[in-house]
Amino acid sequence: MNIDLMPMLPELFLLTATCILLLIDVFSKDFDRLQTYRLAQLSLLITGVMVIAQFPDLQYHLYQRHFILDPMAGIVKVSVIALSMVGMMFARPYILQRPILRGEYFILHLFAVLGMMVLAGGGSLLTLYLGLELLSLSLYALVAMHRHSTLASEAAVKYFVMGAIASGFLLYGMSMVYGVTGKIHITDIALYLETHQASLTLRFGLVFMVVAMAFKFGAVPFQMWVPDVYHGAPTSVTAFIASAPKIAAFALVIRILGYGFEQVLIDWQGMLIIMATLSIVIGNLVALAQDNIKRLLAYSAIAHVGYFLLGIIAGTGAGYSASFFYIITYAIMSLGGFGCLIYLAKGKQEVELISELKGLGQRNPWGGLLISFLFLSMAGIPPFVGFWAKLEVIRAVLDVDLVWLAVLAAVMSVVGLFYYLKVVKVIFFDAPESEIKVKAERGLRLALGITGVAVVALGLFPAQLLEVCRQAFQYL
Amino acid sequence: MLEQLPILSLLIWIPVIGGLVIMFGPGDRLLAVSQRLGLFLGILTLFLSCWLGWAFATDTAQMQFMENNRWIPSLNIHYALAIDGISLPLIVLTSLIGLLVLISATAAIKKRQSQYFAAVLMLTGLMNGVFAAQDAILFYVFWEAMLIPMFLLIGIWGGPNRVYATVKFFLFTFFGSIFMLVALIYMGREADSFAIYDLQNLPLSLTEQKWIFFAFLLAFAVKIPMFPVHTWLPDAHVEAPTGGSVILAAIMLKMGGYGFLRFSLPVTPDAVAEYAYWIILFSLIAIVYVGLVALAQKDMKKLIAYSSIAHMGFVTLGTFIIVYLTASQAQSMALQGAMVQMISHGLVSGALFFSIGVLYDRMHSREIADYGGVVNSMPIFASLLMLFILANAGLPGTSGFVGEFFVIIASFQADWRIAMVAALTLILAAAYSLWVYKRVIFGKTASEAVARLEDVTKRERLVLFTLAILIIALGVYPQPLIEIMQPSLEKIIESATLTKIGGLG
Amino acid sequence: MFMSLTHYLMVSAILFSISVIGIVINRKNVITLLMCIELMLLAVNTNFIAFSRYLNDEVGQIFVFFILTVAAAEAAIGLAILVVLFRSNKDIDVEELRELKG
Amino acid sequence: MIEQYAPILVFIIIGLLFGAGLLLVGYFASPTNPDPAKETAFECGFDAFEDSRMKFDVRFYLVAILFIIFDLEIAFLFPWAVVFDNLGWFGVISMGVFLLLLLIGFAYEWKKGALEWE
Amino acid sequence: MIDMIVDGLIIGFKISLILLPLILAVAYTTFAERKLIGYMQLRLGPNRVGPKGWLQPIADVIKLLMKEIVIPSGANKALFLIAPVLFIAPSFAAWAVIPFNAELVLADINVGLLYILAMTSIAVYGVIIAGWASNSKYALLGSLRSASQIVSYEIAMGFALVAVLMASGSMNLGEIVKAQEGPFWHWYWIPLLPILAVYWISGVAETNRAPFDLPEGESEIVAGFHVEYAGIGFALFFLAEYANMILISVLTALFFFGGWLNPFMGIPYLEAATDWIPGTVWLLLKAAWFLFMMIWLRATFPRYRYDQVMRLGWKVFIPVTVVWLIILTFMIKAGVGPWFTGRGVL
Repeated sequence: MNIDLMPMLPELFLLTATCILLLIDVFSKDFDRLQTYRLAQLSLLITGVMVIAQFPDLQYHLYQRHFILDPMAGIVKVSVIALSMVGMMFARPYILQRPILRGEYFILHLFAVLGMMVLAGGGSLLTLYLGLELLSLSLYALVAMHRHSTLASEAAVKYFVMGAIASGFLLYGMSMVYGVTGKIHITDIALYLETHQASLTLRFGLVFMVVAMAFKFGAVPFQMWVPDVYHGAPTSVTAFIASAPKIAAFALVIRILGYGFEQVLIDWQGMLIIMATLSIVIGNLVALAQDNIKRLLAYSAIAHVGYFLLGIIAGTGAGYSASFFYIITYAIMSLGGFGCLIYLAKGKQEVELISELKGLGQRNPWGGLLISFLFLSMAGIPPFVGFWAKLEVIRAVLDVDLVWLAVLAAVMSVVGLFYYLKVVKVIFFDAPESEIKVKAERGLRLALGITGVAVVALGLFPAQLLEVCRQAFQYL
Repeated sequence: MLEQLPILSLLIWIPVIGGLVIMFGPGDRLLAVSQRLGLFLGILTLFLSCWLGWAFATDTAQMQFMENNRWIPSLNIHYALAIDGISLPLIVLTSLIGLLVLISATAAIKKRQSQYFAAVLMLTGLMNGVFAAQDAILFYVFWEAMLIPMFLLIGIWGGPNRVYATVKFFLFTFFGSIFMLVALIYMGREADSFAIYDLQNLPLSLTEQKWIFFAFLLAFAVKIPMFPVHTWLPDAHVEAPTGGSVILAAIMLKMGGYGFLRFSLPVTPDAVAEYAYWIILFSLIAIVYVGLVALAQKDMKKLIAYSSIAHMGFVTLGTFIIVYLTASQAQSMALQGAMVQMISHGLVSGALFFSIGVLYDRMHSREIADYGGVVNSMPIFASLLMLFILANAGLPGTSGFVGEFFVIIASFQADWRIAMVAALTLILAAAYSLWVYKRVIFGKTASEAVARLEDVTKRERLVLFTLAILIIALGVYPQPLIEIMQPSLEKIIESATLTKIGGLG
Repeated sequence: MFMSLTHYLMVSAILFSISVIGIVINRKNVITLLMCIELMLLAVNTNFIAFSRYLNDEVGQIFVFFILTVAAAEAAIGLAILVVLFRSNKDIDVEELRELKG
Repeated sequence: MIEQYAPILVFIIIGLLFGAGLLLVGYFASPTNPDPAKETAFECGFDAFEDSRMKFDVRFYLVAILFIIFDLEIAFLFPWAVVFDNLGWFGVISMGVFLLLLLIGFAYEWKKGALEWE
Repeated sequence: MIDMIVDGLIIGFKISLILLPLILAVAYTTFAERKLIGYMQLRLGPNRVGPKGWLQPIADVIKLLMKEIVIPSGANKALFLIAPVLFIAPSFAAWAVIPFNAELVLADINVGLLYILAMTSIAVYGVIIAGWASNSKYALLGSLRSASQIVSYEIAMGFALVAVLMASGSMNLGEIVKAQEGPFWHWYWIPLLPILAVYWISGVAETNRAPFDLPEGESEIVAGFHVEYAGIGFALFFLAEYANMILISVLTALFFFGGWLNPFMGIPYLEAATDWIPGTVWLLLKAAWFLFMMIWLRATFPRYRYDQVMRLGWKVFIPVTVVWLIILTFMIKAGVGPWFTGRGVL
């Protein structure tokens, strides 16, 4: 058998590199794991370069169509790798000060990236499932990394149980779909649906899969794990969970709903509308009541998932690209948002309450400014990138004449603005309780700078990214 | 040489980038550098905007100084800037007020002065952007982005209750404008373009127009502010630092009026015709009721704030009364009145807030009751204030008279009752203006502190005299301003009186 | 034989329901949660194999193989997390998971 | 095919019956003289004063975790081994990669001390 | 209906043909063990009941049957009673697929080896349940130790079986034997020698036999998981353990020593001379030898420490088998004779 492995080169490289790194790390005497960290970054960088080097111009179905190489997969991979690199920059100083400093941290990071890459390129239910699990399992382990923290282990259990239930639901749905269509390839399922009426069993399976995806995303009413996990997990892990995997999960949703079940749009649209509405409303309203900044961000994440779903609801290429744009920018913002908390942590003392940010704008003008940028961007204030994301999804909803939903989304964004402003307010207006400047190491400041600048730069010049997102769906 | 320059872009980005440079360049450590740089940039901006006025062709309604670059091709959003006769005066006003605020700030602001400079400069640039934008989304971006420096301005340098005020301000305006965003996106989809020109020519059914009209109304009414949604303004004014109040009153409020002229009238003429009645009603309520409220104020800033709301009522009245006018001359007179009122109010309210700032810097009080007999220690100031107070009351010969007079005349042709109610303002304004003047300036010297007040410094004199000259000039000879606006206003009247529904058939 | 596809599907549906119910009403022990999750995957496997048999298509069985593998990894991680929880919390009762609230 | 399994089913049932039957026989054949002391758990002559289902060493969990993983790898090897000849070198290489990954994990565990009992 | 009953009766008869000798064998294995160890330790062993003690096992059975069944007060009654049944049933049921000669096999299924593995794996549940249900610390600890030991060695055993599968290319036990057709050097014990060692020792460890009997080590935890069992309950565990010993011995003979095959097959004269001996006898002889070895081990070796047991399983056996799997792959691909001739592709 002669198989051309070139299209999978980035994945293969990353796998190999990770395995080698695992061994290097185990045998290394390096106390602060600097070597592992650098090598991990390097492998990600090389993988990223490889992905870019063979960025597909068309859609290729490879390896008996289990693997799809198309622009969307390419973009997902690139952004996931980039976000993970920044995420690791955030993570290193954080774990350095806590008993989480182990080489495994970075290796799990890499495995998660690998999972996301597989997920992005999944062409069949099987590969999608495998990618998802590789990602999820790595994340479970990452959350549990902080072994002496009760909060973290509790969060890990919750995350694990919820994730496992979601996987179970996903699989159950997949089994139904397989049973009815006899196929596991996305393209075959789409073909089947073109020629056949969707049976009840198939719809049943679809419902299960949608529920599973909602679980993974944390859309209301399947959101209960989100605040606890975001709160309990080590902040660096939360930052990671809240960023790159969302993009990968987007790929999952698109592959299944967009590519596979496009014919039965009507069947899943309604579900998504309900979930999006609830997520936006509940996420925003509950976030209002939060004092803990991690929980605030967690609830706002739920709300953002709602916004993100708006684009999917449209069921058009434009809608998907709007969601794509939304999720990529949201991933940047939330990575930065949680990164701020790492930046602000004083030694082992982490920032818990919003009030602890008092007077940051005076103590660290740069830091305060960047953090405000991130929060204002999440609120959707121009000229930050969050504005364009909101604009895009609202446009997508208007495309399918759901004016009420667009208005609701707009109104709730005012609520969102309120709690984001609460944070900005504390940063700039409240008098600092101490004059101690936040001291953060260079990598951390750089990472925060990258996210902050990205938010501004993409806000001023969103055209490129929008165009890229749009082109990702020209094969739909 | 200047012809080749993208002058509007410069007007926006010189102050914005300059502000950033000041904040992160010299900052507070090299305050002198920051001050000089800031003043230089302010002067440069003013110079550019004056040059703009000089080069402006007054005989056409065409958009001038056009800049049009593709910004976001996939959404068909352009970086399109241009000005007409409506934008130009507002831009000049913005640049001028921005500079004056900078000048006064060099003495008045004690903490984090360089950041204050940065915020004011950025605000100036972004406000210029609002008036110059020819793409709806670009307009919206400036419109919203402007809130951030203002938010900081009130929140950092404001009074004791500043946080409440600034958050209220931000949320109110954001809440209003988010509906505008939805409306803009909706229209942008229909028109497949976000160019304001295309939106103005977009045929819309009456239902669509109604919804869009309300969306716009919410945004602009909050900003201008109209009667039921005005409550943020007194709070914001009271808590804002002098410069913040000045900018807020002099320019930000004008954005609402500008929005009505630029969007509401041309885009949704039929809805305007449908609902103008209500707007006029609320304008009159604002004029009378808010005027009465102003009478009851004990705080000088609050008084001026309420008087601003009342004065802006004239702008909305003038804008929407045209629906009930048939003669084109009356129509254009109404709009002229509204526009002149905007400019004039910009100058007058700016001057008044500066004056209050002068007092506040010395006494750290805005309570009317704390003052009295200021004339004894500050004669120059007292006489300048006299002028501003009279302008606020609409004394002929000052700019305040022209606009109100035009609007009253025009509305008289629509319905004499409207005119009568509107004219009440002359009495009310005279009452609260002169009364406050009397209480503050004349009478017994209230306290030792008042007796020891020093008269205006050179810097303050510069600011106040500039404004005084402009107020008188505009009052005596408003013709050049009207000439600049006239073609553009006529175009607006034309599009506002043409129904769009027919376009659908 | 006398067993049709429906019978298998019923069995798997029942297994699935049991596992979901078990997860929902379980208030005792995290281990029970783990077992319920495994049960859930077994229900899925039953489904896949029944369909695979019925469709005469081996893909379903291959899928099951992968699910088994992943389930094993999942169980391993679940146990590991449990151990961590056990160490830090000295208890694995579900009801004791109260630290995170809100 | 399926008929071949019938004896197995019967055998399993007989096996179960055999065990249960012997228990039953023992139950009837033996005397019953319950006594509190007799019924206490075997514990060095002390009274058992607490539930003996105590928390046990975490290493047992570790063994369980390792077992799950490895047992499954073996499950992969079984079918492969049977059709090993038909797969040719492709099969060998695939399984080689698979085993290699497994061995990396194994080496990791070894080095991490997961295989140590002490 | 009648057919089914008839079929069932026939199957039941066949099963009893396997089961009764098995029980007898178990009984006399215990006897043989005590005798042999007695001799090795220069004692006589049991010699009172019946001629030379030959009725000793019968007496034991009767004694155990008559003894009181004590259920500890804190025990979970149902589980406590289910555990021994769950332990013994699979150790019997596994015999369903054992071929006693080329034709004599109850269920000739093509995945016999998997079935054997499945059955032997179930036994661990019996152990765990017994330990848990007893509500005794010794029992619990013993069951845990036993379970983790069984489980650990199952890995090594599984790997070893993979080697057998690779060599034979079938999971049917009969086929595996047939693949070894030929004189004794054709059997797999030569190419799979390390595997044989691993398998055999793992088998000993899986049955908790000495020197791996520390889950039941009297000196530490009295009798391990079945410490609370008395009378017939204990007898069932005991029975099952010996049945498992015999099973392992038979399996070793099947996998590595040509099962029922005549060792002298194909050798002139010797084959003719031994031709009259039935295959079953050969199998039993081979199995008996391994059984003897197990007893011998117990008499000879001291008990391992627990960490040593675990280390042996994980750190010695697994690497050895994996390495040998690789070597075996190349041996097969190279068609190394006489075992793999005709399969070479190099």
